[in-house]
Amino acid sequence: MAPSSALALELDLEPFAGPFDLLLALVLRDALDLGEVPVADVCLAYLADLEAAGEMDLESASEFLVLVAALLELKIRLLLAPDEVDDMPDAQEAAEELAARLAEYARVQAAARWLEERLAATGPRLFRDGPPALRPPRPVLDDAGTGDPQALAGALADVMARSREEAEPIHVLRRRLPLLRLLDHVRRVVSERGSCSFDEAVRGLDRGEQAAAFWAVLDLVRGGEVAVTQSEPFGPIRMRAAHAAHDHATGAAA
Amino acid sequence: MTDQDARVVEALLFLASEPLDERALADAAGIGEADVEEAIEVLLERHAPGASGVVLERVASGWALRAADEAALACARLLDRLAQRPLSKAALETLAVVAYAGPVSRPEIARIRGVAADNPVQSLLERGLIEEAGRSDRPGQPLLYRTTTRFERVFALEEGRHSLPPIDELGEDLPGPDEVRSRLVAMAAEQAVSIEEPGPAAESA
Amino acid sequence: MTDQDARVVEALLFLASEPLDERALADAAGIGEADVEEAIEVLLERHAPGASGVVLERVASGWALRAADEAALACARLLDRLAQRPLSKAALETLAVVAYAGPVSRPEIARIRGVAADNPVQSLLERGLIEEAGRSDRPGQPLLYRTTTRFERVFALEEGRHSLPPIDELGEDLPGPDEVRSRLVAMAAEQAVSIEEPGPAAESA
Repeated sequence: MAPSSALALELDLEPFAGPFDLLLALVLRDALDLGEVPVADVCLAYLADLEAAGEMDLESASEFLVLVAALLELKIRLLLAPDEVDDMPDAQEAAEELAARLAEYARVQAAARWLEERLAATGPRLFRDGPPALRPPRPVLDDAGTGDPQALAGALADVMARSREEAEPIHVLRRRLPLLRLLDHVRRVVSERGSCSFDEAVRGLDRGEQAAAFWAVLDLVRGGEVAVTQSEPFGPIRMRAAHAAHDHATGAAA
Repeated sequence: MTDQDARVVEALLFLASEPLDERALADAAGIGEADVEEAIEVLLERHAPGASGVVLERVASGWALRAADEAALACARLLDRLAQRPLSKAALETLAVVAYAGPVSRPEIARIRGVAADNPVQSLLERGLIEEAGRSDRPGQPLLYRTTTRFERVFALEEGRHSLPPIDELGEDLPGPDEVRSRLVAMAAEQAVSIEEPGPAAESA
Repeated sequence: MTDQDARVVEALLFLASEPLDERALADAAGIGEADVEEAIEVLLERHAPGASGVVLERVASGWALRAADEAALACARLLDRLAQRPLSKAALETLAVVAYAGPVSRPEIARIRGVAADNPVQSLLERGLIEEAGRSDRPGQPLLYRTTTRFERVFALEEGRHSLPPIDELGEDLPGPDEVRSRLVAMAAEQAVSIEEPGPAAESA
């Protein structure tokens, strides 16, 4: 039985582990090939992949934008004064910082590869994590009063305080909603019933999941799969399968 | 049955945290039960008292390895020492959760602490500070854990849970263990969606 | 050293779920460290691959028994670990950062990898490969992480982090910052037009 959270946690955007990975792959490419690599297209493809995988979170997207911005700044300065880039401290600094970080990251990748190869070479090494099935006969230990109950109270206060901290914006960021499943769920409900209200479709889901389901509905509308009507503000939202509207919707989006 | 079959059965018995019967051994080893029985014969000899420090024993639910009686004192000293090492922060937090909110399951501990609790739970089991206490009736029926009498002795809690000190949370005292417990249970429930594998809700709807 | 000493050391190694060093074994067994060393010699033979399903090996923090490689498949079946996924690229990179630079905080890992490290850190914690190691004194006092004994065992690191290849050697054939920088500049120059183009971004968004 896999731990329940393992699946959600293992999501990883292959083949790139992050923006540095992507940039480094581009930088390390043979210089001759560089002209053939449309950086902007690759960047957009990367973001699109993130979104498609339901992994578009603000943190990774914004880290990525910072890098693209650094690249753009380099380029802009090159355009302004192509021959003087080395004399421009700002451009130089930006390039140096980015280069230093990428070079450091390249070594981390090499270390990660080493670990991966090590794991493959040593094979699965299995040992018992906990106590054995049977314990030896055991004398009663004279350990009364060696623990400090206040340490327990302190530890629990830490746990509770941490949970309070995380209930702030971080909590929202870390919450992983099953967007793709909700998308499928809404799609299935609408296609099975032909037409239903949003409230019916999300019955049984909690608030966060309902919000995500609403996002799913918007996405289906955008994709032309579902049409929605709402007769008045805060009124019930009716959804229906929109095969007829499909061509029109995709035509507008293109 | 080959020599290797015997070694594989030996490895299984070493690794298992509970006794294994012939069926379970055969399934895991990918051999027949008759082969398992022959392997057990070989291992009974190899792990006889006086031949090895680890003896093979038949118990109600199957076969298990156990430290030999001649090593009992050394084992007690080792466990004593392990128990007296300072608890890691993760283990102390886990112990606190079990003490105040127990019986609780591993997933609930993970939700309250915000990180998985597998290793701290193992370490507390090993120190004899917590023990299994049946199964939860939640989906998946996870094992429940509670603190032991040893825990009460180590922490000198004469009235068990009711001797636990109040929690000073942001200057506000949560007086009784019952209030702390209900707060923790609420925390576990609140965190449920973010940590549990998403999806069942959507699928069951 | 007597035969019994060897058996007692064997029992201790069996009982403990983590590596034990000579000192700990000697203390628990009530014998000298020289006797422990002799006992280990005997046990290395008894628990050699091919002789037993349980092999004795040295890791950074001491001696430990583990299932023999030939039993790996059966053991994985028993523990239901077949379904366990290999470490993701992100998790391996994060593990590398913690192994070489630890104790290290999540924000530092994120800075080095250029991407948020929450998921890989969580997954490594869950697998018991890293653990908390206090808090940084940097602003926000983020939690620090270090690799575990389990990490040493899984990756067979006899000398712990000293068994890792020096990071400079790993990167010998990799370009240094200067070369990366000149390639970046070259890339930016060549890509000037294609980045500038009002790409499909606005429309597809």
